[in-house]
Amino acid sequence: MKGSTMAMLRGVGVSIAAVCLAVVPQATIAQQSGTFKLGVVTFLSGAAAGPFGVPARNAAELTIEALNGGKLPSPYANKGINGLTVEMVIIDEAGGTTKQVTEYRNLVERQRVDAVIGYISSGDCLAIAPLADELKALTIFFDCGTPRIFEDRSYQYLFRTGPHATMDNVAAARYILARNPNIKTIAGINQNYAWGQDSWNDFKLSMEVLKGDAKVVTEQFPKLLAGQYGAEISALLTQKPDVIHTSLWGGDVEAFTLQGRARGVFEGRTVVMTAGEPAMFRMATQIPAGTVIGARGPHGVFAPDNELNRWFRAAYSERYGTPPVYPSYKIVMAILGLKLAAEKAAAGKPDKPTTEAIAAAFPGISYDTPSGRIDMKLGKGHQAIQDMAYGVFRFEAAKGEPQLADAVRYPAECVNPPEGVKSEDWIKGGFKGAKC
Amino acid sequence: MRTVPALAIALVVLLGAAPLIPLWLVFLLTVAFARGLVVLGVVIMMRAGLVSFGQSLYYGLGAYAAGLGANFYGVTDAILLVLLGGGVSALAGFALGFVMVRYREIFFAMLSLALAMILYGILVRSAALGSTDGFNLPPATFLGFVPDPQLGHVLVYGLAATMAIGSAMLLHRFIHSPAGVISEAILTNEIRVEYLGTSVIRILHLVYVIGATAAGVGGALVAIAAGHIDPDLAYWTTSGELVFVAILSGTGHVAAPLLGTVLFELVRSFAVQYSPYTWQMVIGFAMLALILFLPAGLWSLFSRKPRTGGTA
Amino acid sequence: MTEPLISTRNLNKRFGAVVAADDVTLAIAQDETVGIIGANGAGKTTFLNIVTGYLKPDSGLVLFRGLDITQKSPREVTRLGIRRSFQVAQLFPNLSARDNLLVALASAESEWPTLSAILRTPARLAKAEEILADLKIGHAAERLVPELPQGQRKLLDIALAMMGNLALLLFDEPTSGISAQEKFPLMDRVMGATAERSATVVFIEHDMEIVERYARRVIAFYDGRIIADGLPDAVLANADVRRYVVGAELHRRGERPHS
Amino acid sequence: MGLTLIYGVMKILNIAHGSFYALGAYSAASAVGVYFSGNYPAMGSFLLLAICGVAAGAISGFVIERGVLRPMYGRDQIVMVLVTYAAFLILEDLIKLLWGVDPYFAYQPYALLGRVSIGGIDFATYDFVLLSLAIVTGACIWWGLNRTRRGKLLIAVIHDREISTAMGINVARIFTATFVIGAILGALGGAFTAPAISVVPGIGVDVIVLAFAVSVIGGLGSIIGAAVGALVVGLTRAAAVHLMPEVELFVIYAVMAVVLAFRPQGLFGQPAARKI
Repeated sequence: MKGSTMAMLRGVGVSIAAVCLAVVPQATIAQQSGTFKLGVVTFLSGAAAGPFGVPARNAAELTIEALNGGKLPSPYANKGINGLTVEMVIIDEAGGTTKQVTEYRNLVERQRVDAVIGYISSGDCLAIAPLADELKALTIFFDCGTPRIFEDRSYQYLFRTGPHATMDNVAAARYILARNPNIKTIAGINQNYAWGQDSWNDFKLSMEVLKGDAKVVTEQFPKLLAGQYGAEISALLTQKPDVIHTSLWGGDVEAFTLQGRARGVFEGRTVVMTAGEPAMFRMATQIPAGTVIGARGPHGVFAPDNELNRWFRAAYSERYGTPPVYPSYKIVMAILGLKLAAEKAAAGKPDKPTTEAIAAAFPGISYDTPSGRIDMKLGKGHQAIQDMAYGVFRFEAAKGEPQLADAVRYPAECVNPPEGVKSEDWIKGGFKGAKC
Repeated sequence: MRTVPALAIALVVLLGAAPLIPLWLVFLLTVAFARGLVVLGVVIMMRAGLVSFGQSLYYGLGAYAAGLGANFYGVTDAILLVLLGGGVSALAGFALGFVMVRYREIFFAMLSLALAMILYGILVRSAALGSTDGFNLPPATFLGFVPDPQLGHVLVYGLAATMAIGSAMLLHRFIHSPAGVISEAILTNEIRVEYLGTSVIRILHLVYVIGATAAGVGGALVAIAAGHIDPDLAYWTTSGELVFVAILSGTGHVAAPLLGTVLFELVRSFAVQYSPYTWQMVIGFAMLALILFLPAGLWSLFSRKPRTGGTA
Repeated sequence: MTEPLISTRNLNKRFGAVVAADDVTLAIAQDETVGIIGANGAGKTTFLNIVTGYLKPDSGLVLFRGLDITQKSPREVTRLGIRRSFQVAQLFPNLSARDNLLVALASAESEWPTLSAILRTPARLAKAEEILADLKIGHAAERLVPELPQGQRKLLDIALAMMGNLALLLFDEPTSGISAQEKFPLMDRVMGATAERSATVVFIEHDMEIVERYARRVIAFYDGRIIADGLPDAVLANADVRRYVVGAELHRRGERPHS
Repeated sequence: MGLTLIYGVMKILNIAHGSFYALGAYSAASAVGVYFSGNYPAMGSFLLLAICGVAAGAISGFVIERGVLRPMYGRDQIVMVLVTYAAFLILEDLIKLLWGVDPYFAYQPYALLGRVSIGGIDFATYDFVLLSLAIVTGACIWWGLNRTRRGKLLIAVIHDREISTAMGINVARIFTATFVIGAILGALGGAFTAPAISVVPGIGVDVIVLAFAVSVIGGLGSIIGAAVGALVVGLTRAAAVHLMPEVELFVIYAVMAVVLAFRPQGLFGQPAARKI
């Protein structure tokens, strides 16, 4: 029995020691005023790392270096963020929301970052959102798609420079109907989690509104990262729909393409891949011609031919050997937005603007990015809207590179709900206030 | 039997230290204690030979019970929510217990895993509960008092610490009670226990419910602390992690799981910060080292002689 | 004649081709001391297993004080006061010798072991010490079972069997693994203790010296059948018994049956 | 299959199995990539797949068994699971370091065989080749276990470790052999699936649970069981996908639970008797 008491006390001793250990490094991470410390959270491991996380990480790295070197084209030519060197702290988004909440707190309270840019998973975004205001930490979501964030409540320190997923699917519906007005049957294959379910739901609703007589023949929900779609493909083949909608991403969309192509899923019908763009360079020879591909915004091949974009594509391709994909574009949008807001807040003074000032300066700004203009219009100026584009895949054997033909650009107001309207209600209500 | 006072001292220290600890650590500790409580349940079950690979079932249940209670029934009182989580899991555990305790070893593990995955599947399919995105909980109140967020977290921390160490005390008492020691006896010789006139099934059922309840309470605490829940809480890797922490901590003493969880959370948090690309590898090696050099778990570092019977 | 303490009616049990119990019918009265003999595989242990509810017979009945206990579980049977020891000591290797006894004591006290109270109460500890001293293994109280020598495990196993209410004690080869000079003292103690608590004893033995000295009645099994039943001298003199059982036993000790 | 073999013999539930699968897939994918960049006879790629699977499995299996498991033998079953989990975590990051996070493709062989049409639905011939391959492998294993001397040794070890050691069977070597074979099977699985998928980090994770389900349904340690289990799982999924896709996610586990509840030792496992 005596041993146990000793053990207990020693145990407590050790935990206290551990705690000290944990606190010490924090003391050493004193905040240098010369730098602007930026936390970046994206997937570095797991299935989302390849298609999203790492391209985003790369783009962030590239942009921040250029920023610190003052090499960015105007209007972003001046060094760093308001002259402060940007120091990037990178965290892996893998591991679940509870872990992300912990890590977010560590970023803000242990590492004392000046702002956090990140989050690809909608679940993580939802979990982090309330913390941003609670910890008064400037936070910018660059990719996650769920419309719920700003539709559910409004925030002071939280911003999303990437438009939410609604527009992907609204535009998708408009696009395929424009190409083929007499569609009879539609089918969907989407991952069995929030993103897939929401995407399919928005698309289905849009189709109902835009073409009431098109009927849904089958809706498949393979589980996330299933990788094997034998059964689903058979189901699709038996139903012979005119259109197949899929929001599969990363390895899944690639696997689906390979298996579907081998079994003729793409023949005699249109397949819409709302998140297909990251795959299109890697699988240039595999994606069947005629597949409709989106990039969750006017990114990548849809991006306008402006100076920023020319710089970005060139620099990125040169450094990483492959052209940037939409996650890369989206994180650049976030960084540039932050820079503008911070400098607007500083109002010419050299020192670091307060978080409050930046948060106050950010809402409603409208700025140029490699993928065109962004307006912080929704969610009281905290949620960006952007144009949306779709195109038809074609592989230019001659040039040996993929292209998207018949690209159509939908203005932001056409595919996004107006301020204060929930996406779903907006679609059901017949897209009231849509300016197309 | 000086463990209980020692635990009490530890609790007082932890609560007293609350204002001094940086907030990120407060949160980390809150989660650690909540999970530690779950692991404690796992350990109690392990002592009776029930190794569950589906403890996330009750972890998730507890969390969702608290979440639903808060969002749909407007219960925001932290203590009530914790009780709710524990209660729901206890009930579920009691019901499922009738089936579960008929199985042993790998079959028990696999069956519990299957059950947990079914819950996971259901949660993912239920759009009303936000599917994989889960949903947020409103900030908790305490007996009608609404603290500001920062203070709120300190209070949740206090609650978690109290719950964890409180249960540790109770369960310490349990493992030295007749039922507790008999549950250990069951681990090695069920038939003899039956031949001594005691029902193996009843004891195991009891132990199972204890484990479920602990998991439920822990789940509710995590839900309140993180302010967000999603189906990952019920995913099999969560269960796996719980079992692993349990083994790494060692089953020798009720304080072991709590301590083990705290250390695990710290290691992971710093692994993620200092080697964002290979943190899994770091943890993997840490585990191997532990298993190799501390077969009896972390606790063997502290307890002098290898435990004989329940006398740790 | 008064109702027997325990009786069986036409017990049958087969394991595949092996007949372990073949129409076993017998009755044992209060205060008898019965030795069961038989070569290995004659069905002695199976008989114990059926009586204590560990095995269910293919057909037949087990009656305890006229009550049918054939389908009862070992636990229920034990609760009725029918307790047994095992051929190979059945203990709790993860517990100390003392805790083994404490567990047995606690289960003997109540069917619903308490959750909150402490197991190691002074009273129980004292009792355990007493038993350990009685078994002359007081020094080994703290040791884990695997650290104990074979013989001491056996003693502990028997001690476990003798806890709580005792009506019928079934010993499965109590002296196997016990040294030649230890076996008689052991049996003396056991018999003394059971006599005090007026419990009826049935024991399986290979050791004919033990059988001759302690059994007041001997039952001989062969191929699951009872081939002889009666006073020790009569049974041990029985030709079949000499051929199938005693002979075999003497062989085991490398002696010739003196004709 | 490999999983159930390893379990059957060594009573180890090998979580690292998923990593073997991933390793097989990666090595196959990169090899095929190289292979097709040079112009060799396309059909050779199938041989290549096999080689990659075997090589990856053999090497990683051997290393893990010798390096990680060997020191741990004799520990509790659950501890062994923990060990393999640690190995799994390490391999996951190792793969990341070796291959990075970008997906790899080996689609050439998949399209190579064209497709067959059954009942108006097209199937990739490759899948059938795969299926028959699996059957053949299964048959070989079964034959190897039950009809060859080595196999009999294995079974002896399964039945009683001590006795077989006493009989002078080199249990340690048999363990290594088994584990390596199991690993090879896992890696082969990965290698031959690679052409149909895009090989990305984390493909191992899901395979594990599915493999668990399969082996548990079939009965851990039973080869035929594994085959049947795989069949059951496949058919159930297909049925679910066609009839009610929304349950597809957990129907497998429902089956698993039911099987366990009514036949804990699995459809083809032998119940273990307790002797007193």
